[in-house]
Amino acid sequence: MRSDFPLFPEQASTVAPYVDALYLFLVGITGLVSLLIWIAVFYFAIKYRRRPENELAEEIEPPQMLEIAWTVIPAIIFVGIFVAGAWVYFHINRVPDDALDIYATGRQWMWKFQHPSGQREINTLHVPVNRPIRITMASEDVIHSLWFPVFRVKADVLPNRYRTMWFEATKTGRFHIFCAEYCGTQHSGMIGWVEVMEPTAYQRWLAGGAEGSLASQGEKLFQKYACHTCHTNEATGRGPILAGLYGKQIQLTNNSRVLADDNYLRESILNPQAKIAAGFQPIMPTFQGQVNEEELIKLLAYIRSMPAAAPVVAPPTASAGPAATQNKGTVQ
Amino acid sequence: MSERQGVEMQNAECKMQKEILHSASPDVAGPFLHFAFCICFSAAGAEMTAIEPTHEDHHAPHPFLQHHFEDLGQQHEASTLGMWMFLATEILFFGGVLCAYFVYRGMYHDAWKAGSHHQNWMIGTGNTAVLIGSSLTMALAVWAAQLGRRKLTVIMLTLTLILGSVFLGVKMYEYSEHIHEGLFPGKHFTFVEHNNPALTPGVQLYMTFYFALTGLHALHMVIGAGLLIWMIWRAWAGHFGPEYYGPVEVMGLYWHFVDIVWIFLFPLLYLV
Amino acid sequence: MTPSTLHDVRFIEPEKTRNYLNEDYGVFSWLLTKDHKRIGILYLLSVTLLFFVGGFFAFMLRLELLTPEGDLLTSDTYNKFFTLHGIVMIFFFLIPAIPAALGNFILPLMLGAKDLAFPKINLLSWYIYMTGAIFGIYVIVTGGVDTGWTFYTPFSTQYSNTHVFATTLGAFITGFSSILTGLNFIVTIHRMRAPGLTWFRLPLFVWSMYATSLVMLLATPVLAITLFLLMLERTLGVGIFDPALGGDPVLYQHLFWFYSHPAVYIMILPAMAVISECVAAFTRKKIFGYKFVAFASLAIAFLGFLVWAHHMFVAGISVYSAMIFSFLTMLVAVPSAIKVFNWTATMYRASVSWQTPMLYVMGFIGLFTIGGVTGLFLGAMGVDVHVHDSYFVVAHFHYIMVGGTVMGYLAGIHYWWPKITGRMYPEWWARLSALLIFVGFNLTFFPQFLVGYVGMPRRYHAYAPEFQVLNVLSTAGATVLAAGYILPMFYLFWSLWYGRKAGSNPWGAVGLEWATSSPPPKENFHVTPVVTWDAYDYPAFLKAMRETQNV
Amino acid sequence: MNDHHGHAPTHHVTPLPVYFAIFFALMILTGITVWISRVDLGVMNFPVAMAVAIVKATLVILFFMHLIHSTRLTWVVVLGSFLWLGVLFVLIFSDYLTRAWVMY
Ligand code: HEA
Ligand code: HEA
Ligand code: HEC
Ligand code: CUA
Ligand SMILES: [Cu+2]
Repeated sequence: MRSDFPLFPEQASTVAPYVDALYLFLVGITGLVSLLIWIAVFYFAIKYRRRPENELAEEIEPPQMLEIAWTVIPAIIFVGIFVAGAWVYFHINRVPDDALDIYATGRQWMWKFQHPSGQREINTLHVPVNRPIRITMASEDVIHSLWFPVFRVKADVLPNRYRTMWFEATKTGRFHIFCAEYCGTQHSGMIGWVEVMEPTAYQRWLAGGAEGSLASQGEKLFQKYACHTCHTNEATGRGPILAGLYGKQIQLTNNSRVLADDNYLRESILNPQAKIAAGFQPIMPTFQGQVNEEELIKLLAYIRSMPAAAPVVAPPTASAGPAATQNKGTVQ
Repeated sequence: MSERQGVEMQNAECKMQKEILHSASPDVAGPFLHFAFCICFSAAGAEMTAIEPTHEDHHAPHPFLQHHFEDLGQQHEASTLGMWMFLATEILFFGGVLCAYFVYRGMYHDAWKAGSHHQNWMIGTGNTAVLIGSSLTMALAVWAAQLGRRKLTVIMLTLTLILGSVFLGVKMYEYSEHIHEGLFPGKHFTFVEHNNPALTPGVQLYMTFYFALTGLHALHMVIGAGLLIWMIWRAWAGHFGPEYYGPVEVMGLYWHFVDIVWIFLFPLLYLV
Repeated sequence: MTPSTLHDVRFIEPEKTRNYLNEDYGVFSWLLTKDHKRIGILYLLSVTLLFFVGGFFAFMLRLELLTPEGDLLTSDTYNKFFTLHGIVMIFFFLIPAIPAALGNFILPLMLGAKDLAFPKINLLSWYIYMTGAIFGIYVIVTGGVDTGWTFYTPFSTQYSNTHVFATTLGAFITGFSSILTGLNFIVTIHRMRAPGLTWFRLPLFVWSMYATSLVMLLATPVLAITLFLLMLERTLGVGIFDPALGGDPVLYQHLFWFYSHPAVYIMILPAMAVISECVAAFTRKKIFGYKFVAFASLAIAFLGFLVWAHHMFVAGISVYSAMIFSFLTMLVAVPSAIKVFNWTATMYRASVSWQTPMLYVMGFIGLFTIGGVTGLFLGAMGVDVHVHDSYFVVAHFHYIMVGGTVMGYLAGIHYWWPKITGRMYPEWWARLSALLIFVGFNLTFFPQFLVGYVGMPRRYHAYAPEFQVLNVLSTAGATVLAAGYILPMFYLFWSLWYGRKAGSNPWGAVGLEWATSSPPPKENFHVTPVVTWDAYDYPAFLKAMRETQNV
Repeated sequence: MNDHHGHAPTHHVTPLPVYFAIFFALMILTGITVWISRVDLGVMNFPVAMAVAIVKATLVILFFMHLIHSTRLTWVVVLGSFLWLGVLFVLIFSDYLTRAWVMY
């Protein structure tokens, strides 16, 4: 048996202190109240134990005030707990604007990570310290859940849908990654390590052998799958111009509008018939089954990276819409 | 074995036979699930409609008063309340699928429109009228039973049964058409075919909900028809009168409820 | 049927030899019985059997977790075992345990009724339950199922190749048994109360059962339809919840938890019902704040329906929706708090007897409080993001379900044992097992809070080595706990023959169930009781008792 | 209290014309739903169809199922079960309708 074992996880992210503070606050307050209850129970049980002289209990009229007090006071405490919990939750979900993008794909039973510069890795994730990281993720099969205990963050990874989570590591070192949602036989083997590095070390690590950035790999795929035959940079193309599309509001044929976020792009590629951009025919073929999750990520990286500048005649789709909401964390 | 025990055993056996007789519920047999459903529902119906002629009764003023009730009023109220409660569970049962239906309707709005074009709204309208008609005859049956008009009760119940069967027959016809067109969900019904505009994933979901909802509804109709046959028999045998008509009333509650479900399904599935 | 006076109803002890147990003989007199008491016993036997089946799986889980490596069981076996453990314990043990076994027996007695409103439905519900359980057993025997008790899609519909269909069908079928039980109870409570038994004279047991029944009635159909859709999806290959075919797996979770969160109150409310009875009986006092406790039950039943998505804070629901659910989660804790405070206050200036049921009551209050307040941790979203699907959650629900409900169940069994069988259990042995259970329980599950917060995920067959110490403690505790649970099997069985004869009211408790002989006669009462007193009216009762004895 | 003891079911007998009137109302409403679905009301089509269905269901419950002459308890059961259904719908849609909201 090991003699050294942790009773508390390391704090290695900016949100961890908040979570721990909330946790300890809860331990304190509920511990206190619980303790009072146990003491009362034992004290009464002993003091008023049945003896010949108290065979018959004393009847006392319950004071109404007392009932109201122990209804209202816990209610106030509980609502306080809610507020604190919601505040921390908000913090956990609100992605900072300058976050570094990393992509994760879950599958039975491994984690695959892709860095914008093109590095791929499996079951290990290298990240720089003191830099907000946003992870965009999807699953190739069942639901998984990406958990970094030392960062106190976790999010379910869903098939066919992108979700994001973020953290900012505050300590260098090597920490656990777990899959927290049951996903089949090797669920407990779907684990890995996150390596938090100094920024310089991270840069060095990145420099080591990638096949070009994600966007440039995506550009190759764009050629390979012949997307460019329809999606040209001219308004006369058969498909909409994709440059500058990301983050815009898109007008659809059925009169509604959608935000062109990751999930929309994903759907447009895998299931183009679902939402048809106004002014176009539903001729785009599906790429379901041809493009896998990782390639999809590359394509998206490429589409996101397309400069918005070139064509002045914006596609009829991308007319209005607020300034790019690109970096605001969308609620997924 | 003592003599008393022997008698006791005989009693038990005799009771068992009666029990079996009484629990035999007039349902249409079917695949297992269907069967389980039927047992569950019609036996529940049997209890609430309180069929058991009392045998171990010491103070029975009425042949259909069960021994653990004080009087017919209590028994009547217990069985109607029981049926209303049961319908409450039914509301949530259908509510669950409907909720899923609404979620996907929101997601696949266009597909839902496309899907509903597979339905023939004229047949649907006709069938709705048939079902509302059966509700009327059911209500009239209760009315007749309340007034103790035996023949009229039987006639009205029979009409209800006939109209219900017509509804089911038409539904059958619609199903066979859909199956013919390859719209019945199954393994062939896959995502890959989605470039067929008639069968995009959304339309597939629509058809799935169509069959799930109408199938569950039809199942309830079948059970209702079983209960009706039995009610007709009881009405024929002259069990009901102003004093005691609870079973018909409870039967009516069930039948009207099934009608209400259809009132919602019709616009949701045919007239999206 | 002449109504009797307060006097003779409560103190009459007719030396009748005939009772519901010896009225009829033979297997069929049991299998075809419509007597709620016998049906209660059928349930008692079946749920207890399934508790040990579930306990066996738990024990194997703990043995596997003794070491970090997955050495005792293969990962597939482990996955099947925790799934079967969860399914058996929840669907086949805990949900029917108190309502269908003890509730069935006691409720009509408490109401002064001859039976439940629909005796045949009552029997039917047991058969439905058994049919479901047979599917469960079939699955266990033929190779198991590995989805977790929550059956999350798309794993359960597309990826698992175990017996998902048979299992969900089993759960689906059992669902109808709890619907029918709930329906029966509600109608009985509304329509079959003895003359004079007004709502505010009802024992709190009845209030709590009423609330439980409401939940059973209104939540279970949604589970039924959800499992129905799941089975449909699995057999026909359609995409209702499968994202690859256009469905939304999160919708499955919504529908599942719409049932399963209220279901946790199906599990705890009956235990609270037992606790209220026992607290009153063993302190000889009216429950402090009777009306508050009564309405707290209804409040739990209602509010319990509004909080389900607190199981889904990290599952991909909208942040705004999560806030609503978190807020409502805090509200549902208030009525539980009210109950705990009132039980504790009842002991103030009481006459506390240390008999076994009271020991369980004290255990319940302590452990339920821990389980409940850790529920607040989980309801606070910021903490839940970290501890969701970790052993912290496992510890939370075992504290409530084992520390709370199973303790309540045992309290109830001991409390009503003399009524059910006419014999007393051996007090000393019972106290010993209560102690073993309390100690073993805490040793098993307290370490799990710690290991969960440190970061051990649940449903893990093998785990990181630094979690080992706490897991060893937990396994050790489970051994003690097992001993504590096996012991009552022996002494209760023993007491059937050698236990002291109980008499109609061994505890000197108020309540109509104690106003008839033990075991009760076939139709419960020798004379129809007319109620003229409030629940737990101990002062009047004891005074009257003294008088009768003096006469 | 025991409001049930000692009386046989002397229930209200609804006069026949009421039944027929309700029947015709239901038929007409069915016609209206079908007609509405043929004309384009834009986003209003669906709410109108549902409103008509709700009216029809209400009529059936009140008159065919005799709710209008039933005890308070029955009213509570009926309204209660729709309330619960409402809880299911409202809270599930509280998720789906706010998912796309952007967080600042
Ligand atoms: C009987 C069963 C039962 C009961 C009664 C409860 C009761 C509660 N549960 Fe629990 N719960 C489960 C069984 C139960 N739970 C199960 C089985 C799971 C896991 C399912 C799975 O994923 O497999 C679960 C999971 C679970 C989660 C999800 C965790 C996750 O997966 O991330 C949450 C989150 O909010 C939660 C919260 C609560 C709350 C707030 C209560 C409240 O009702 C508790 C209220 C009680 C009290 C609060 C104690 C009494 C109060 C006092 C003594 C007052 C004193 C305190 C103060 C004033 C501070 N539970
Ligand atoms: C009523 C509900 C209930 C009850 C009573 C219990 C009782 C126990 N549970 Fe259970 N548990 C659940 C409901 C319950 N559990 C649920 C719902 C889950 C989640 C499942 C899922 O994730 O899907 C779970 C999961 C769960 C896990 C987590 C598994 C994982 O996530 O990997 C563990 C681990 O320790 C555990 C342990 C125990 C123990 C030690 C007991 C003990 O209290 C049991 C003690 C009883 C005995 C030990 C029986 C005594 C008899 C014998 C020992 C004889 C057997 C014969 C031989 C050994 C030959 N349970
Ligand atoms: C046969 C021509 C064709 C090909 C090949 C094609 N597309 Fe399209 N694409 C279209 C048309 C037409 C539309 C607009 C109609 C619609 O929304 O489906 C479109 C829409 C889109 C949109 C949504 C844009 C918007 O404004 O709504 C994206 C993103 C997209 N395509 C990406 C791709 C990618 C990536 C590929 C290659 C893997 C690809 N397309 C290949 C024709 C094509
Ligand atoms: Cu992936 Cu668990
Ligand atoms: Cu919950």
